Amino acid sequence: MSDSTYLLEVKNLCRHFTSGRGKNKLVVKAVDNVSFGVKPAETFGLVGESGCGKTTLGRTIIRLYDPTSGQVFFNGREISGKMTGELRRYLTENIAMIFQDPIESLNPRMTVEEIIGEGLKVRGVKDKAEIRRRVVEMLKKVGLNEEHATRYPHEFSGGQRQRIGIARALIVQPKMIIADEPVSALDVSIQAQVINLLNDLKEEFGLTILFIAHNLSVVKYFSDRIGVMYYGRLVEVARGEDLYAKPLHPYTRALLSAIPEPNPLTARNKKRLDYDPERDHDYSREKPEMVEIEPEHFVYCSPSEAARYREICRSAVKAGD
Amino acid sequence: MAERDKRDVILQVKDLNVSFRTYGGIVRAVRGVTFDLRRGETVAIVGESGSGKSVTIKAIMGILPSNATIESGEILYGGMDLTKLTEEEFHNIRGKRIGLIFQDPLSALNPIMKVGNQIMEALILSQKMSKKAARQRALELMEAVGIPDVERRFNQYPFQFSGGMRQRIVIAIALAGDPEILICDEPTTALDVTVQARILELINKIKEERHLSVIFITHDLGVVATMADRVNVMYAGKIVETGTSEEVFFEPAHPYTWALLSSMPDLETKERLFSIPGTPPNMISPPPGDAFSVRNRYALRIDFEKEPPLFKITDTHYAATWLLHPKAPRVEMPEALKTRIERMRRRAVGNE
Amino acid sequence: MLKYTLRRWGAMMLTMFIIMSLSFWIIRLMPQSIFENPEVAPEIQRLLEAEMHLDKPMWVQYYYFLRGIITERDFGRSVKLRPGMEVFKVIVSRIKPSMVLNFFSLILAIPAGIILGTIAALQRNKWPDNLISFLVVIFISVPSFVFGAVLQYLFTFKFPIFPTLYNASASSFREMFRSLTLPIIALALGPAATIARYLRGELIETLNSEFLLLARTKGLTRTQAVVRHAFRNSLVPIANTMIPMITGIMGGSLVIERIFAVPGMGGQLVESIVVGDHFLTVALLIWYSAISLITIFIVDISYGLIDPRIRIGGEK
Amino acid sequence: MIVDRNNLPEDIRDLPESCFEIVGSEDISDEPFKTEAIGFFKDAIYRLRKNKLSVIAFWLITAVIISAIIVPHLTGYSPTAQNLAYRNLPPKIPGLEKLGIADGTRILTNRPKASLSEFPEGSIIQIVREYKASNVDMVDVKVDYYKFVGVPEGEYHWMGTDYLGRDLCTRLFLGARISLLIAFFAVVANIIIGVVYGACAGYYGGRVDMILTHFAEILDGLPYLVVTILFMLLFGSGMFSIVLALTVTGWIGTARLVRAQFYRFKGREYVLAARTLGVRDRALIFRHILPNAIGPVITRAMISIPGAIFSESFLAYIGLGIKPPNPSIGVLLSDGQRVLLQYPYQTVFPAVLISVLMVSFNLFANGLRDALDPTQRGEI
Amino acid sequence: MGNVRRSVALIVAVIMMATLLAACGGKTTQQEPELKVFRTYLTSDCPILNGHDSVESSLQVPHDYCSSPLYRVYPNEDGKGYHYIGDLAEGMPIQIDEYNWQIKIRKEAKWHNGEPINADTIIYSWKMLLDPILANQMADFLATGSITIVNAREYQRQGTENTVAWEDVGIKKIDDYTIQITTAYPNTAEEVCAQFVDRSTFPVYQPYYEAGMNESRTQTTYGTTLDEWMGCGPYFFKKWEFGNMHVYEKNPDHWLADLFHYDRVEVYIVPDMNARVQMWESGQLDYFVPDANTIDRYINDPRMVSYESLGVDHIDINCKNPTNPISGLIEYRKAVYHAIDRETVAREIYGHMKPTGTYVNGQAGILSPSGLTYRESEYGKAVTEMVNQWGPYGYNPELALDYMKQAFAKAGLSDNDVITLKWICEGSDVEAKATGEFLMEEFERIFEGRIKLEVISTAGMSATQFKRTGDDKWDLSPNQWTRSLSRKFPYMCFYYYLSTYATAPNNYFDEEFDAQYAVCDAPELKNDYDRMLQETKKLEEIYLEKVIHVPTVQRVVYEMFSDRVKLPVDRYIPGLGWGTIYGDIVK
Repeated sequence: MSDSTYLLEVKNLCRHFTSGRGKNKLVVKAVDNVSFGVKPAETFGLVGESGCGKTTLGRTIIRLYDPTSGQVFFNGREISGKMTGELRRYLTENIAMIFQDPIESLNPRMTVEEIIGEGLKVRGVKDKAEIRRRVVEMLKKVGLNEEHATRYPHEFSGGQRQRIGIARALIVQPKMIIADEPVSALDVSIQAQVINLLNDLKEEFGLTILFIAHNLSVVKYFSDRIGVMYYGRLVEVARGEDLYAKPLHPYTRALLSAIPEPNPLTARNKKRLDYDPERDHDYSREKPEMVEIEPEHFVYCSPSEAARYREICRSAVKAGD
Repeated sequence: MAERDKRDVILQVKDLNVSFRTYGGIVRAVRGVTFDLRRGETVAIVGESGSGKSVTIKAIMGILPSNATIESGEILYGGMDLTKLTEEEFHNIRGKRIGLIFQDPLSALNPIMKVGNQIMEALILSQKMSKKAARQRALELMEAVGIPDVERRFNQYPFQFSGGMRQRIVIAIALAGDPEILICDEPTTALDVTVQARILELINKIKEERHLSVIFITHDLGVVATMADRVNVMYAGKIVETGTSEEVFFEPAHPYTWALLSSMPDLETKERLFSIPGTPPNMISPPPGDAFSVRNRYALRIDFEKEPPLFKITDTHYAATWLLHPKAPRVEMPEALKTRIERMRRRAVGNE
Repeated sequence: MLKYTLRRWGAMMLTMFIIMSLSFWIIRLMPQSIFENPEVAPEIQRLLEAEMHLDKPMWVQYYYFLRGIITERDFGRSVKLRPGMEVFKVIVSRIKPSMVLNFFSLILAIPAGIILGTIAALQRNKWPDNLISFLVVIFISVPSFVFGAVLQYLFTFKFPIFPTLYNASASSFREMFRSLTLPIIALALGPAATIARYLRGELIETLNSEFLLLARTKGLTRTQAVVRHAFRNSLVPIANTMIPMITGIMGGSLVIERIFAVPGMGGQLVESIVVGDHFLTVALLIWYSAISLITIFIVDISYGLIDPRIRIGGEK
Repeated sequence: MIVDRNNLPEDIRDLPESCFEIVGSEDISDEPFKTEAIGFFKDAIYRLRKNKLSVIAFWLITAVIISAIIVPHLTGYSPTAQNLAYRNLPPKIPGLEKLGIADGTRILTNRPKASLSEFPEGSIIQIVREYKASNVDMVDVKVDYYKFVGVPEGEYHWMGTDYLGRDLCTRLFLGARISLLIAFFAVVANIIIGVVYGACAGYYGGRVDMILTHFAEILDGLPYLVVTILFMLLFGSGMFSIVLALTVTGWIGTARLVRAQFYRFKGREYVLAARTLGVRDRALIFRHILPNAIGPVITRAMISIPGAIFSESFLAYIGLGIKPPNPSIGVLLSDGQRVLLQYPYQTVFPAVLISVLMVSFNLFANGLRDALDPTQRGEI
Repeated sequence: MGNVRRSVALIVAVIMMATLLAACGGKTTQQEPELKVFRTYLTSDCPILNGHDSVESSLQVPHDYCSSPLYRVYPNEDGKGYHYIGDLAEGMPIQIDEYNWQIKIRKEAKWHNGEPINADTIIYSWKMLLDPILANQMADFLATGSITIVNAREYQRQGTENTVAWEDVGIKKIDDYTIQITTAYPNTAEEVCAQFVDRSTFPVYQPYYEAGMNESRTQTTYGTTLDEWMGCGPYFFKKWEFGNMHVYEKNPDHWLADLFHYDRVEVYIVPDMNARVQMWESGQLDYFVPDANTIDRYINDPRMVSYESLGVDHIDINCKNPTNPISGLIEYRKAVYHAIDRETVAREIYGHMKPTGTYVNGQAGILSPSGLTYRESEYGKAVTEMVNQWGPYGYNPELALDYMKQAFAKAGLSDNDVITLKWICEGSDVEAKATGEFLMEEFERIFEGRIKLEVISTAGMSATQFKRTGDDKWDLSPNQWTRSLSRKFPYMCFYYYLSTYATAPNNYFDEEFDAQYAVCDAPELKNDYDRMLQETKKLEEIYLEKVIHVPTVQRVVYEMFSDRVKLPVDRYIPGLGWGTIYGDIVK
């Protein structure tokens, strides 16, 4: 059963891709036994390198992919079961998605109005004027204006397109947004625009956001809690500050250490940590699992590692004192 | 500029103007870029996509696409003006004197050729090495750029390598001709953070070992801070601010630099981000005056009329903004940026 | 690579089998009887039919048909075009000129197309490109039988440089080849143009690719870069045009053969269909299918050779 | 330009104070667009129009189509009206005839010199060659063939007449009409089948795709010309069966292309986005994937139109053409090829027309391909 | 891998160079310039060299040159007629009694491999030709040609029944070099000779014939390749490049070698008319037959010679088309008969052929003792006269319309009804197709819109086969059947339209017609030529009255010989033609 404190709860979710047959069968465990929960009005950041499965995870939740096993609950209702029309409706009414590539994610053959209004149409809004009104309203919210509604995506710059993408997701007033790398394809000067906009909208609509990105700084800035993924697994989940202050899993530490700091005085002397699962873990005797080291700070580790991590936390607290 | 410095300059770009013919009209991609590269230093060029930084280095390498023309300017290297060289003459420079590392290592490597051969090729064809010697050298290079198990890797194809490894191959190729200048065109943009860190380390290491001069192009200020001795900030085909890393990061003078520095959150950012409104200008008809003026909340009236000159702030620090004019009102950098710089300074001190 | 090859081979054999079956059924369903001889007494007719298993149900015929082909290359005997002759022999007797014609057309078309396409791509939008593009369009658009007839008129009649007809009894290969020059040219023009057109497009794309830039920044000259990098890469998609091209050449040869009196397979196929020589038709159909399948096979394999991603990917 | 703040050049130093007023505002919104809103197809057309060759090709095609519609009515001859007395007349065009081109003359070969006196008065223009054969004086003589057979003054056949004395110009354009119709129907049929087939294979993927693809592959292994011939035999000649025959294997290429396009586009983020919005399969296929995937399909259709005309002419050549008395370009070409030596114009005109059509369709298709290529969007 | 690529590139380069060299290489010098070479052509190659089972007339060419019949026709000294000479036979046949003839085989006769030819060889060949199981298509030529051999036909047609033994057939070996033939009717020596000039009666080489035989002895591969065929004629069959050319070279040891003057004969297979014209025009051929499209070019050429052929083109009428309500009516047939403008069809569409409203061809009877053809006789003329009374060659639009109206009335159709007639012709038959197109307009006009003609080409099968696929598939079909025996017995033209003929090309049969044919065919008339003509006239009248089918065009053969060929005769001789094979090459 699901925990009522979570709006979205993912339990032991797996998504495997298989290719080939028989002896050639190749299984890629894109998402492997991942569990976490997102509280209402919370932003949950998911961070990891390309290919770690974070995008697959997002897409599996919103059922672009069918889960191989495991469950996903939304508002207490399982949304990972058999796909029915009713479930599809439930999903689309509650969860919307923002995509990474501002060029790729808008249909070049449709006007902005058509793109944004499509969600309404699917929901059975037939009145053209009504659609128009709401599209314009949404456009204004994302900083565009009425005149933009009749335009085609190619006329817009990257940032504008991403804002259109956001408008498309929000027009159906979902409870939750899955934002899949919404800023990583944007220019530096535009990223801030979009992040600020998302932040504003989050406030305004009281949105719950699953924020997927590879840039730890952005995730940290934007999210309340962060999950770190490594090769299909969630290795650490913590509140943003905790994660930054007390990274426990060696991969999280490596990730943090690799972020180039925009500070010429420190950047060069920065000590980079390497992560090598073979070297850093010994799981031959003990099986790792998600362990809550501190309140709301989970790490994927074996019992002995857990003990060590607890120790680190304690000493950190002491040092902080 | 000091005399000593001048002697050390090995590459000088002077008032470079490059434009493209396109369907829509003439795109003025680079408009009067001037900078120099000194021996053993790393110069970074920072800017968004479309700011003209890649075009600048393509002009230096002589690999501009056919619809581009160098309108004016000079690129002085070793007593030659590279803009005037014939294709023939350029062969003696490309690869041998100047190496280039690309942004996307996947598309930069020939997908159907063994990586070893791709490295060897340059050695054999342009340096007339024997096949055996070239192979030996290629293996050394691969080792030098940190590729394990070189003998096996030598005979593999690009698609069998990970992104970081591919970039190492590209670096090895760039080093094959033993150049004195290495140009890196966003070499880590397509890579993951951890891999990026390693590649940056590698480039720095190679630079030290081989006494290379590096031109480093990126849009990531974090990378700039890691790599650059001096920084040129480009916007709309112009260098709007230039200075040493410390100067640009701690005493930025141009509003665009301010915006850049403060628009990205770092791990400690909590305050609302400083965002640059609007969109970059259309380079077919760049706005008169300061191209940044329309997006600049500190824009002066003259910004819309007249291009600002590069005001000298210190011997090494220049910025093209009318705000530096004595008559201009004194404008402080945004509060958010101030706190961030303050924090950075503290951190630096703390680290020491 | 071996596994990849074997898999392709297996797929080809399966397709071949299905094609054999298909052609058998199609032909047998045609509204024509196999024998057409009013003078023959009915019981003799039955005797003859029994010998060819034609008196048995279709499925049994089908069995004999397949067994014959697979075990002893027995496609039956021709009944109309070469009465009594084994179909297999008929085909063998016709292979040589057809193969010479088709093979050399291909041999001529591929390098010619490649050269033209390369020149056009390198001289993009300059006059050589325009000239080549113009020729390419002409070659693609005019049917080969018109070319054949015009070439014959020009070079054997107006300016008698070549013999009018194929000279099968020539004393030397050279002499025979000379008599095939015109049909070869007539057949090669279209495919050469097709290749040139594709190659031009591909090369232009490759010339703009980043790895070509890298090649040049390595210090390769433009020519070196093009030859070593652009070329082979452009060949990958070109291989795709080979399949329709080969069937195109074979199709064209069926008309050209007639004009130049080349006793090849093409003419035989049309004749056999027209007079209803079923065994021959089926065999020729199979033969033609085999050629195109083998082409597809070769193209697939050469993909593997050219592109390691396929070759090595196939091993995984 | 580098200036020292402490030592400014005059023109800069002396700028009026008013220049240095801050006018930038906190609230900078996106610039409104200066240009008209351009839809994708409008944009494509715009880019198409930039390509001069394509425009010329387009007008040529249009011209041929219009000619095919109206010329048979303009010539004053019925395409089937015969006049056996005026068979195989050479072309004669008013105006041009004075220049010596298309003047209705013909060289009659192998005539005994003695027979010249029997030629109609004024029909002999020039004796081209005199020689002896079997001890008889022979001549090749250039005659005004219209006078020779007694065509009344003022009657013109622009492209001459055929073996039944039918006006070739009328027939050629009627033939063009029929050929274009055949090509059009064949291509439309191919596109429809190909798109549906390819869309199914590409969109649903997996097992469906595997089965469909294998089936297409097998069909493709059969040489298309042979299959076409077999079908023609099965269904007899005529427009319908030609179209059918051209469709048997013709759709495979389109299907393959559409399948590849679907594979390419179905994973596109905007398709995924539409899926997350709950858009149904049908709308996904027809609103999101197909319009984007259709560019190469249209291009292919354009290229396959001349291909179909080409195949039709091949079928005609081996006697499987359209039913008489209607001509098609292919029928005219194959009729013409038979008498290429005697009446070359009977081949030349259809050959020129088919070439013009093919060239135009090819060039137009090239232009279309470039114009419809989404990567070139906005590159104006 | 690199090496492979390089070597492939090398090979390609070499091949291209070779192509270039070969293409640029000039003409090779003509070898052996003194040889007398006769260059002729066939439009399609002989499918097989076994004369027994192939109806293709192209077989006659290699047989005439490379094989020897019992008798040959040879031009007379004066060049105005011909006589028979023995080839394999020694002298003319010897008459034993009224019905029996003996033929002596030349002692020196031998195969090209040196093996002797004797009576056994000939008898074996004929036995095989008549073999009931082999069911050879040409068997009739031996059984019932100009003479009828006793029981031959019965033996051949018996199938597996074994009712007639070979011993009963009128072919007997007397000694190693003598064969006796028993005929059903009294004959002349010429008639006996005439029987043995056709390719089907040429000897076959037993070892190969047997070796090629299949188990059930239903088929032999004899003659499918040169290796499975043996010649014995004045020329060696040197080369057979199938579909491309034949080369025959003179056999100096042949017993008739003196009669043949060419050193070498080259037969090109040229299916394409344009190629033929080009070869003729550029002097690569010594012999050329223009077609309807090319005839205009040569019609006034003095080298052109012509003669009426045995063939009369006609239109078969389907009388049993269930979808055509008037198909069974005689008025309909008459209407069609009178609606054809034969002059235009023959002259313009067929190209300088002769129109005809009657069926017996112009050569019929030419080999009769009097040399008088039926058409030239008073009887034939009378029929022609009758036809011309209707209109030129029977063409009379008013009459046609009248008949058609009657037919419509009889079938209960109104004047507004339209009947579509299907005109069936082979796609390759250009003239038939053009005639169809021509009649399409004509019928529309003559029948005032009542009749529409639809031209259907039966590509993929012969028109005969097509018609057999169903009576509802066709109405009219142009056709041409020739029976060479009509040269002697004019009435035999009608042979194919008897109800007794198994695969009659049309499906209208008439008892009166059958009966009259039997009258003509009576043995006693064979020796009473005048009566035969008289009865033939009656037969033709019935034919026209009932409109068994519709004659249209009397084919004329146009031929040309190059100046370098000297022919043994100076005019066309029926039964011999131009004696081409005895010609000579002059400078």
